[in-house]
Amino acid sequence: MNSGSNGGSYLAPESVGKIGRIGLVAGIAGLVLLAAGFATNRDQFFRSYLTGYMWMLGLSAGALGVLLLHHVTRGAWGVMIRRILEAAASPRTLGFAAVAFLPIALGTHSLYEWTHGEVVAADAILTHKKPWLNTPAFLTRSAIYLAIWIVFAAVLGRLSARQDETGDRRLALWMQRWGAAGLVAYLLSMTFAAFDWLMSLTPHWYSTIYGLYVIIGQAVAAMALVALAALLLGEGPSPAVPFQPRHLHDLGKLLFAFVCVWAYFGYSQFIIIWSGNLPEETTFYTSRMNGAWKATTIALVLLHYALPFALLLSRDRKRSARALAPVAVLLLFARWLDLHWLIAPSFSADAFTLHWLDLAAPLALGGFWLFLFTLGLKARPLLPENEPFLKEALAHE
Amino acid sequence: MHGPQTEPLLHGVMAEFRTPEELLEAIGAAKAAGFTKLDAYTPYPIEKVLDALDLHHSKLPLLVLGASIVGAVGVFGFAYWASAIDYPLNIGGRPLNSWPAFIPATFEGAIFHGGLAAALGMLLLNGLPRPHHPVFNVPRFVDHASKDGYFLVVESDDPRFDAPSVKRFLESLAPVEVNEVEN
Amino acid sequence: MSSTTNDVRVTDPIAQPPVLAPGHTPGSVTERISEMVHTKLTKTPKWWLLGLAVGFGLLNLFLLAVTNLFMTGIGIWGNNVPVGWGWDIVCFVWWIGIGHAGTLISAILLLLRQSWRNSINRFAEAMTVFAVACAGMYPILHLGRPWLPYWLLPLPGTLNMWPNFRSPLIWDVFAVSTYATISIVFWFVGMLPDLATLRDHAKSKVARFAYGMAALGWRNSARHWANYEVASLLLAGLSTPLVLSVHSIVSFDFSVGIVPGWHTTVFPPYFVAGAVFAGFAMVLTLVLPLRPLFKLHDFITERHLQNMAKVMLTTGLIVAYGYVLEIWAAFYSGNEFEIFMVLNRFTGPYAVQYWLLILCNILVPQLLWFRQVRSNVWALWVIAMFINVGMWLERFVIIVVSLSRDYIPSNWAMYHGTKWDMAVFAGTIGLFLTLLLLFIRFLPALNMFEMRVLTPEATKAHGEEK
Amino acid sequence: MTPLRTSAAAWTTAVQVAKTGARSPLAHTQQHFRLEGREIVRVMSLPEYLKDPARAKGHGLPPKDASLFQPGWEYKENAWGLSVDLGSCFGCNACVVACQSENNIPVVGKEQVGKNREMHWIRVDQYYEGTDLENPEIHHQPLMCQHCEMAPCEVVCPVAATVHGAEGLNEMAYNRCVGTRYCSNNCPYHVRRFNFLEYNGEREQEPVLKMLANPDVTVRSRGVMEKCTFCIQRINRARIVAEREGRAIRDGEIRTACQQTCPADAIVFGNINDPGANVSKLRSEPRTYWLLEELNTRPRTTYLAKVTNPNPDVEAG
Repeated sequence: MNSGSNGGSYLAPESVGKIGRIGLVAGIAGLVLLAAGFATNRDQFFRSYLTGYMWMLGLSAGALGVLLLHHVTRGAWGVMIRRILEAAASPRTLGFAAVAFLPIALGTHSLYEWTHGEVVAADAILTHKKPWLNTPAFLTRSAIYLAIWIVFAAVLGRLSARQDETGDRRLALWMQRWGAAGLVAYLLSMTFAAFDWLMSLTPHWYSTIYGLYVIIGQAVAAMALVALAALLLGEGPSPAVPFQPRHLHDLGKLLFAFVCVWAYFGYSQFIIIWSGNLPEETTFYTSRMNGAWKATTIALVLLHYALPFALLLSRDRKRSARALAPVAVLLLFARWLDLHWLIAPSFSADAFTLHWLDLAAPLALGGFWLFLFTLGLKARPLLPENEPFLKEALAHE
Repeated sequence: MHGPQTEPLLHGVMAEFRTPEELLEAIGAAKAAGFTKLDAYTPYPIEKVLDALDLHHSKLPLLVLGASIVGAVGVFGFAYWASAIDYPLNIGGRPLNSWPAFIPATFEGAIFHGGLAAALGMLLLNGLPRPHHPVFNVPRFVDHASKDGYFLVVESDDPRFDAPSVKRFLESLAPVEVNEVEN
Repeated sequence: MSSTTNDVRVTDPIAQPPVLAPGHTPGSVTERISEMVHTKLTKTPKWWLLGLAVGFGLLNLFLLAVTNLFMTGIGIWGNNVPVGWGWDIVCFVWWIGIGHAGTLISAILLLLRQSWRNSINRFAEAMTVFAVACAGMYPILHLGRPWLPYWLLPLPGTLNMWPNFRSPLIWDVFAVSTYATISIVFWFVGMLPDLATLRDHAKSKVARFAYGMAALGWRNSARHWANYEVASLLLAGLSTPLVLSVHSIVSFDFSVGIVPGWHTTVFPPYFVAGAVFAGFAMVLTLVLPLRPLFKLHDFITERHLQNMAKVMLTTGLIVAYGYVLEIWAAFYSGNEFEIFMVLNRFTGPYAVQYWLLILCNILVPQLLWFRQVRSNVWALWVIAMFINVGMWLERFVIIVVSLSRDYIPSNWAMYHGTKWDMAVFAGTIGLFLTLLLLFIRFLPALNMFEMRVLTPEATKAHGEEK
Repeated sequence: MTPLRTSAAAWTTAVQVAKTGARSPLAHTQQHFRLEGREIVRVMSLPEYLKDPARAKGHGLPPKDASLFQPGWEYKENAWGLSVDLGSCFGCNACVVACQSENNIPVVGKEQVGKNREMHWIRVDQYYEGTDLENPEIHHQPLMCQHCEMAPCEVVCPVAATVHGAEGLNEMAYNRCVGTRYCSNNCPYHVRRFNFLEYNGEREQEPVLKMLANPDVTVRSRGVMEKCTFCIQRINRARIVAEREGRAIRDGEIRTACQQTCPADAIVFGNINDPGANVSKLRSEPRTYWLLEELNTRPRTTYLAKVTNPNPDVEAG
């Protein structure tokens, strides 16, 4: 796999470049498919694209959230994976996400019912929501969200780079401060992004935990990604990053915790709406619980919670990158399923839908994203050598 | 193994050390000398001592998992039976099998049983409660075992146990004190 | 942000105060802490006796109030028909929330391997147990027929009926009783080695016997420790979801109902955060005075205070997130009842309580962003008191203000707690204080064996940096 | 039609009012009289009604599939319902008194009323509307347990003391109630009443007073919840008679106490499964609406919106 020892310089192995090239090819192939889809079935294109976009964004945004959390808590667990997170949540990847948002911005009329003037005019509730749900405000807010993430990714990346150069110990403190501010900004912006981009697909329906549900899903995506990256970078006789079982155990525990919290948020929303049984809210679950999407719901619970939960209970599985990898792949698929479950029934409540574009979109966006991610991995040493806690993190048994 | 029907006169021979490092060295030496029935006494858990004595195979996690599953299945089963079979009632138009509402109690049932199993299982596996034990017959043990003393005991059911030679062996390790632990 | 002058003075900007003052050995830690218990009865400190007198006095007020309650009926309280729950449930939630910090410190921080928990976990766990005891009485006391609480348990009885598993109050029964049980178990298991220490160093026969029985024969054997460590981790692993579930289920008591102001999906995480927020405020409220009284500065260092302040700030921000979402969602929803609920909080007859709550829970805690504030014990104590009040007000606003003006305007009515409401609340404070004082006098209030782990001698042996 | 004397000139003699300095709290069962723009009482003018008779219906009941419980419960034989005509009710409160006597409802006195603990199972809400403070428009609305098919009160009771009967009544088992009061909190209509104290103590001790009580109705003790039962004792009596005679219960055979007393015949009770029943006919009137229909509680009690046709001369006067 990785040819040539890194000799403690923690440089990316060649396999990273290979993976990046695979991503690029996949991205181009996906793009061709997307173009074909755009030409033939425009409405479906936008729906599938939104799902793929949110899936891809989750990798970056989730990584940003976990990175911010690491800086705030200064936990040793985060030092080992900081560069992976920085590569996933870089101005490069998030900038790509900003560019990739353009089709959604152009497709609002196809995606969002509240952009239809005549529908809004005939509906008292939508008229009431007009000050919030209108195209200029939507686009402005979207730009702000993306800008916030890019700014924090850039600042943390810069601080991290400066730490590599100067070794100034005060930088750790600044990273903590930016981390605290960033965590607040990320939680708020992502909450409202989730409301705007996803929840407003069914503009009458609302749920206050929705933002947190989307956010924890992104955290799951990010940790699954990290687990796969740990396999890529930590394997072989002279691994690029010396991941010890103990480190992987921490990552596995974090992934396990996020999966549980995802289920907790999902169940909380469900039981409150189920018990209240208010028609204003039940619309979200009628098709998902009793109707055409019931099987999808069951599959989601199994694949996003029950199965990973059972698998991650094992201590041995958490301590090996090889054993973690299948769970991570499963969860990355479950992430897509979760988003499909959130988005697709808004357009087709009465029938289950799965279009080939639903797979082309994540292929295209994920492919390009992967390429950019590997560029990030190659850009700098894979461990922050001047991080004051690095020794502690490495020593960590 | 030991033949006699009556309890042996000695529980073992105990040596006290000043630091964890000395204790670790002593454990290493005792193992090298072929002793297998060893126990150490430390005022706080020391990972390396547990490693040296090979004590990392607790059955507790399995016990707790089992108890949690029993608790969850038990509570859900009961809620279902009580609500849908034994006394079916139309409550607010909700279905008899209101499974979403049974989940919180089910979850608590799992935690309740698992938690009790963890605590009781720990006591059971440790042979507690047992208010008295031969090691307490050593005065310095009582004074220091729960403060700052690190003790090693070669127990009398060790096949190579022979009080005088064990004593001599332990004394060679530069302990604070060596004592025979009477039963 | 802290000023640059501060940074200049500190040689290493990222250095943190130690979790244990330098110079301690396992022996010195043990002696210093067991001395708190092994002091002769006649040498009990005066402040302790005074505190116990106050606590015990209030406890008697509690008995008086409860006697009247049982004899006369809950009509002696202020509850009425739109506002079926008043001080009773406000105080229930307040107390149970306070308990959460203990479990958080002992369980979650154990899982996260945060060594700063070692000196405060025992105290916080005890606080949990006593707070849950206070909380646990309210659901019984608030019943119209408080002699029948066992009907909420799934017991076979002459009525041949079972509880309604669809009711969040039944979930509550399961959650609170599990929480009480597991908290006591966790607390006791955590104390076992320290009880053995007290047994070994007891100066009187009575004490040796009592601690000996309580210690169940613990003898610090490596075989014990092996199972013990596994059990601790398992209990922590179970307590973490437990503590989340308990306050989530308490939040379900409201959120599965359909009262505007109760029914919102963000309640579970927001209640959990509020509980931790309140719990840490209470830990600080108690620890800050105890630290000088028992001269515990070596064990409860500035690091602990800093960290607790940071946890309060974080959880306080999550609570603020909940407030923001509630308000935003009301306007976003276009639901007239939700919008009115928010406006009523802002400008209705209970607006004073609402704005006080914002002051106590949101505005004042923002001071914790400043390092100078976090390291000032007086400021910390005052902020903690604000939060204690604020979290009480939060539950008052959620419960009473929502109920007093909901769907049908003809129902709207005001609610006023009576002197008996206050007497019961004061009484539970008395119970809490009494139990707490007895605890710090007769049981190991600081975790001796885990403090030994923090000494240089132990960290050297441990190989693994904590 | 001649102009009536309006409340602008209600008195013919001048009266003088002077402050005495003394204070006395007023006990009132209702404290808020504005509708706050809510569609609790629905009123329309005659022209509005003629233009769109179903105007007051609003959205009507939410569709059955809005509920997450599928399939729902069915009530195959009798399904009791009540219709209240707001156009007829003029707020005389006779129903309140009738209900009080029929159902052994305690009279709690001024102090308890002052604490919002009156026990009436039915109450007549009053709302004032309009900008003319001197002469507002007044609406009356009798409110009692709505016997919701998907009752929010039942779900939250921990001991299943309030459940649904086979004929769709929301039933209260006093014996089982432990008094958490959650049902009252979660009832959007707040029509449940709680015995905060032993309100019937006096009645229980005095043999003469004991005889005051209706022997068909349980006297409730301290600490339990109670509410309108649709006069279940009368339903049961009719059922026994009908069973003895081997026939179905006839429409009009059961009259609730409030219905029996109402001088304006504003209240009608009956079997809504019987299309010929009076109550069914009223329910199919376009004026019919459900109170807080959007909560999907599916009440068995329905209201007929009020249609006004004021004499323009009176308006001007």
